Amino acid sequence: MSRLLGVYAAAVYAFLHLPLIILGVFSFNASRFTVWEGFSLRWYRAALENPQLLEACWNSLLVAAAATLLATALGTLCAYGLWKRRSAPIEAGLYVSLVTPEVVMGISLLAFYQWLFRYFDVRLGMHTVVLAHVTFCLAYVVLVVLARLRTLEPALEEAAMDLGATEWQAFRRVTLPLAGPGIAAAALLCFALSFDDYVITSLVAGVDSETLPMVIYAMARRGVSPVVNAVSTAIVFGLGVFILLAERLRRA
Amino acid sequence: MSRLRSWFLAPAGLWIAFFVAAPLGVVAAYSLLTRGTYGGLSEPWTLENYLRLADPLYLKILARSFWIAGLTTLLCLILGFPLALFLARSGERKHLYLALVILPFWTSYLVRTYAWMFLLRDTGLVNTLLIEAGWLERPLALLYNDGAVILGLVHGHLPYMVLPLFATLERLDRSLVEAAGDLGAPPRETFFRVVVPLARPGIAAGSLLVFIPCLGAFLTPDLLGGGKTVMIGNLIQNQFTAARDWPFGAAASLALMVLVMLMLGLLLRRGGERFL
Amino acid sequence: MRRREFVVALPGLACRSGRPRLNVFNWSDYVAPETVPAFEAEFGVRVRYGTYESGEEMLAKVLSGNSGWDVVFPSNSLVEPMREQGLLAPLRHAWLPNLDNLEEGFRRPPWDPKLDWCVPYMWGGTGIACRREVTPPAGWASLWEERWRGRLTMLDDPAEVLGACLKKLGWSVNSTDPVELRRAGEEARAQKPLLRAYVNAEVRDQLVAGDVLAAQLWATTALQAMEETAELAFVWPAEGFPLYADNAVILRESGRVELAHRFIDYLLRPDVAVAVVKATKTATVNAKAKALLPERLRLNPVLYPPAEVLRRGEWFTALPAAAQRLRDRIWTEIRAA
Amino acid sequence: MEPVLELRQVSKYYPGHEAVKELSFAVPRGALFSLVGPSGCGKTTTLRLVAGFEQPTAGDIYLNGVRINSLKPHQRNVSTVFQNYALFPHLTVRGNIEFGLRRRTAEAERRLRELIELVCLEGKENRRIWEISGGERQRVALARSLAVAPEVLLLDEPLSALDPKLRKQVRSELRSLQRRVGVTFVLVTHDQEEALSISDLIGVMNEGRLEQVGEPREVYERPRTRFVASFLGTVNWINGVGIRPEATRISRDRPPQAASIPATVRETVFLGNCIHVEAETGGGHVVVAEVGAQDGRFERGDRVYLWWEPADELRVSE
Repeated sequence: MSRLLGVYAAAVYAFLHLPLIILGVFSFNASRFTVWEGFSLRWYRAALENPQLLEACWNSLLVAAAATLLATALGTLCAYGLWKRRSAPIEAGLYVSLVTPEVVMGISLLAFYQWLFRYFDVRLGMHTVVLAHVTFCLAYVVLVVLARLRTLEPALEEAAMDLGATEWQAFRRVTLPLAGPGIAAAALLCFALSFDDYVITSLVAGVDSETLPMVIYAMARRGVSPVVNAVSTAIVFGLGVFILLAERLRRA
Repeated sequence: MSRLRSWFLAPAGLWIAFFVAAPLGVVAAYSLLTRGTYGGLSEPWTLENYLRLADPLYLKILARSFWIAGLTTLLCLILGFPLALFLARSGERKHLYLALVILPFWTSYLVRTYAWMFLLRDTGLVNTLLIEAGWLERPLALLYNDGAVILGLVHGHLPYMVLPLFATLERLDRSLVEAAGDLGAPPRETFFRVVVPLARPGIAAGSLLVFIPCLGAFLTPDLLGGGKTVMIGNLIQNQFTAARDWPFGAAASLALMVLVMLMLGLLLRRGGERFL
Repeated sequence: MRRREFVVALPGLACRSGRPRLNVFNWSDYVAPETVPAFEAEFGVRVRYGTYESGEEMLAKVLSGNSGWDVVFPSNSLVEPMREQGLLAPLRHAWLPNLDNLEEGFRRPPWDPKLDWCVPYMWGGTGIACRREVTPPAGWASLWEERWRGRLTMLDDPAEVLGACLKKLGWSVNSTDPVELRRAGEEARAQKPLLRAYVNAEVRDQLVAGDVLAAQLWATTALQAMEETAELAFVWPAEGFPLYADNAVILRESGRVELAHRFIDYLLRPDVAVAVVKATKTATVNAKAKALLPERLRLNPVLYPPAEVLRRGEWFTALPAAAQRLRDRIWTEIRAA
Repeated sequence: MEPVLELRQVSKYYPGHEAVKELSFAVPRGALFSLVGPSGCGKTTTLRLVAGFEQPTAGDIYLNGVRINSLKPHQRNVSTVFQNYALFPHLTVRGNIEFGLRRRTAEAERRLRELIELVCLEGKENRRIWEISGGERQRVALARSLAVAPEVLLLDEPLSALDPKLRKQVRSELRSLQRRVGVTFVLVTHDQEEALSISDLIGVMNEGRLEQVGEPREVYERPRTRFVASFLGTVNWINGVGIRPEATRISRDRPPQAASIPATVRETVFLGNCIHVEAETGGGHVVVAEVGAQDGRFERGDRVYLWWEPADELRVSE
């Protein structure tokens, strides 16, 4: 039974990973076709020489960093509030944002921005993308942090207040450090979600805010190109290193 | 009693009001307007956009989306359940194995979709290998069909299924399984009569997390389906671009939202696991 | 403290300023690599150059009147709708001395006869690209033949697909007649089982690789594929075919109208236009530039179809609301079939 | 002497549930006061009211004669040892103990050393909470609470998290610690033996009400209510009077000097230092008598006589 389970799990892992591994391997192929013609870095060079790609990569990093920061902060506070006592309207709002299909969320935000633009002199751009990303990340942060808070003993905060800490000090000195792993996990999740998003971003992006997924999408639309393989592999690798580093830092 | 709590909830509450509720309100308003001559919005206010949704054509697309999303969910469950069970029982190396499930989730969804395009096209790796092995003479049409769409969706959403399942199964007391075995239940029976019923909250949560995004998916059917498949997501997106019919797109969006919320409500009422 | 500074600095980073700048939103692959940098160097400005894959995607963005873009490139059929919605700024011909370089026909195009709102940039038509190893199709009607099963693609665009069907039936690509549109829809549905997919530029590689035998395709994309392999041919369908032109327009929201004019005028320079044609393999509207093109391009029947072929072409126009809605519904029906 | 802690007519109502009803008692300075009662009797709520985690619906709480109803937990000079200790898992032993010592002064450092010594945790200051034993955790919790020099230390079931063998030992340590530091302890427990053995004063609670307050001996021997009598130990109720098993005499022969009741032995339970004999009277009552392990053997079915000294009768109000 457990033997069989292991084999099955291995097969599912293969299904999950093989496509990406193959993609990675072929990014080092000298040929642009699926025939192996030897090791080459030409597609990486091509990617590095593409200023649009580099700019988009930078934009993506900026957006993801800003969205992660904001969403994690807001979401953590919100999770704390909900942990203390439930709040039906806020939970309903979070559920709505959690189950809104991406297209619908993107379009509703675009429509909202356009409505707002009639009254304020604002333009689509980096900030509209960041705001949108925070919006779809928020519910996930609350979800993850709240799950972590639920594993904590409620008496810990009482103990802190009992020992002379104010409510804020109890949060700052006890709950926040204890929720740390959950917050870190939520931040990583935010970063990944934001860095990955195409559908919503493409709808609310404006001048100066072309992100990496948008460029990859445009490239994929123009056909399978080894440059995309190279960029994708670099992203996978880069994010992998990022996660490892984050994990290290957390452990240390 | 807690003033801090109110301060903490306020920013997120305002954010939700501003960026979730208000946009949906704008969409709701749009859905009641009329399309202008060349697109755009104009008066009069009307319910016509909602009436148009009752068209058998759109119901058919809805049914099709349900079918594809449902099949994807089922496949994710079939692939994901044993994996989650394996994870829950893998003891020491649990974290490593878990990381291996999450890792592809960290890579761009677009990249994963693209990887399938790379593998499945006529001159892709699968066909190339099969031909070189002499099993095929002409490449199989693997790309641009419902199968490819479902494959892409399953690959993209599997972690959403595995994680909640794992969370439930991990909590599931091992001794219960042993007790069932002790009472003379064969492994198969233990699985279906003890493990599966106890894992129901996880199954419900995972299914929801897979089903809802799949229902509204539009990238995957677009890229892997070759435009031959329309799901609700494509229909909605099309209204805002090619068709330039924002009011109708808005009505379709809201209808989809209501449907999804109803499903969620039903699930929560039936005692599914709360996410929050 | 440092953390706080970082947060404050973030939005600032998004708008690093200095030199005046212009925001240009164009189709992907629609300028030469040096076009924009050369303009920046010559005028001492910065250009933010973004690209889009479909005209409707661009329109959805600029509809707000606050998109931030200055110059965009709508197809001829979108110029009228955009003007109608008040999105366009009127052009000042005084700032466009190079307008005289335009070919005769593009100085009075049907979609904007006095060039009050737009300057044509590039043009092209839709035909059939096919592999040389098969008997080339004579026209659209050949694309309903069984021999293509699974190795034929049509464009992922309602106007193009229904346009081809309408032409096959002998009607105008811009038909607004519900009966004609419905008949065209039936044709398209009859053809769907033969199709591999509805795709746009993606098909290029598949044509080159031989996965696809024939494809409804824009001449410019076909020519790009033909540059890569000699195994491809391009057919201008016998029944007639649609023509389109992409036009530079200045958005009303633009606060840099003069610089925008300078940019459009710059694109009208013969040397700039020649470089663009060489890089993109798209037909220019610029008569002086055309004269400067190497023979290989100037006499290429895919890029510049001969006059007797061109006569079969028909410009896309904007459809009235009812027809547009019907066309969209038929397109949805086709895809859902 | 003025009591350090006093509750006057304190009530706490939750929607649909009255947790504490008109509770009044006073705790003298330096005493070890135990609140004892079955689970759900409101004793933990009482503790939380004193600590400030809950607000009373009615009534007043005085600390050193000052009404503290409206003070927040961190403003009250009382400190709690929680049932599961609620030690901060992200801090070390030292970090936990010095949590309440606001400033890191030399004075604070000295106090910290003192406390660590007091609870015998020298050498374990830098251990993590999960690296120490249950008994040590309890001592950390005590030291942490004592660090803020509270007027009253509140202990919520301080021994329930320990395994039974350890409990007796820790219980006497707790008592001696209390004597040494001289801080007033208010302890909540459901274990009457624990309460009887270490307290100066015991308050017995039932269904939100305080049934009786007094010294351990007094409440055990002169319970005011039937509930108090039963809760603090086994009672044989015979014809309306209560007799503790240890006061119940049993013999094979009819005792000459007193009135006695004939009965039949139903079961004998060997408890090591004594034997419990369960005998059924003619009226169908089961009476338990405690006899020494050496005092004659009784077998099932033996016909016996039960009797007691009138002075041992418990007189309850109802």
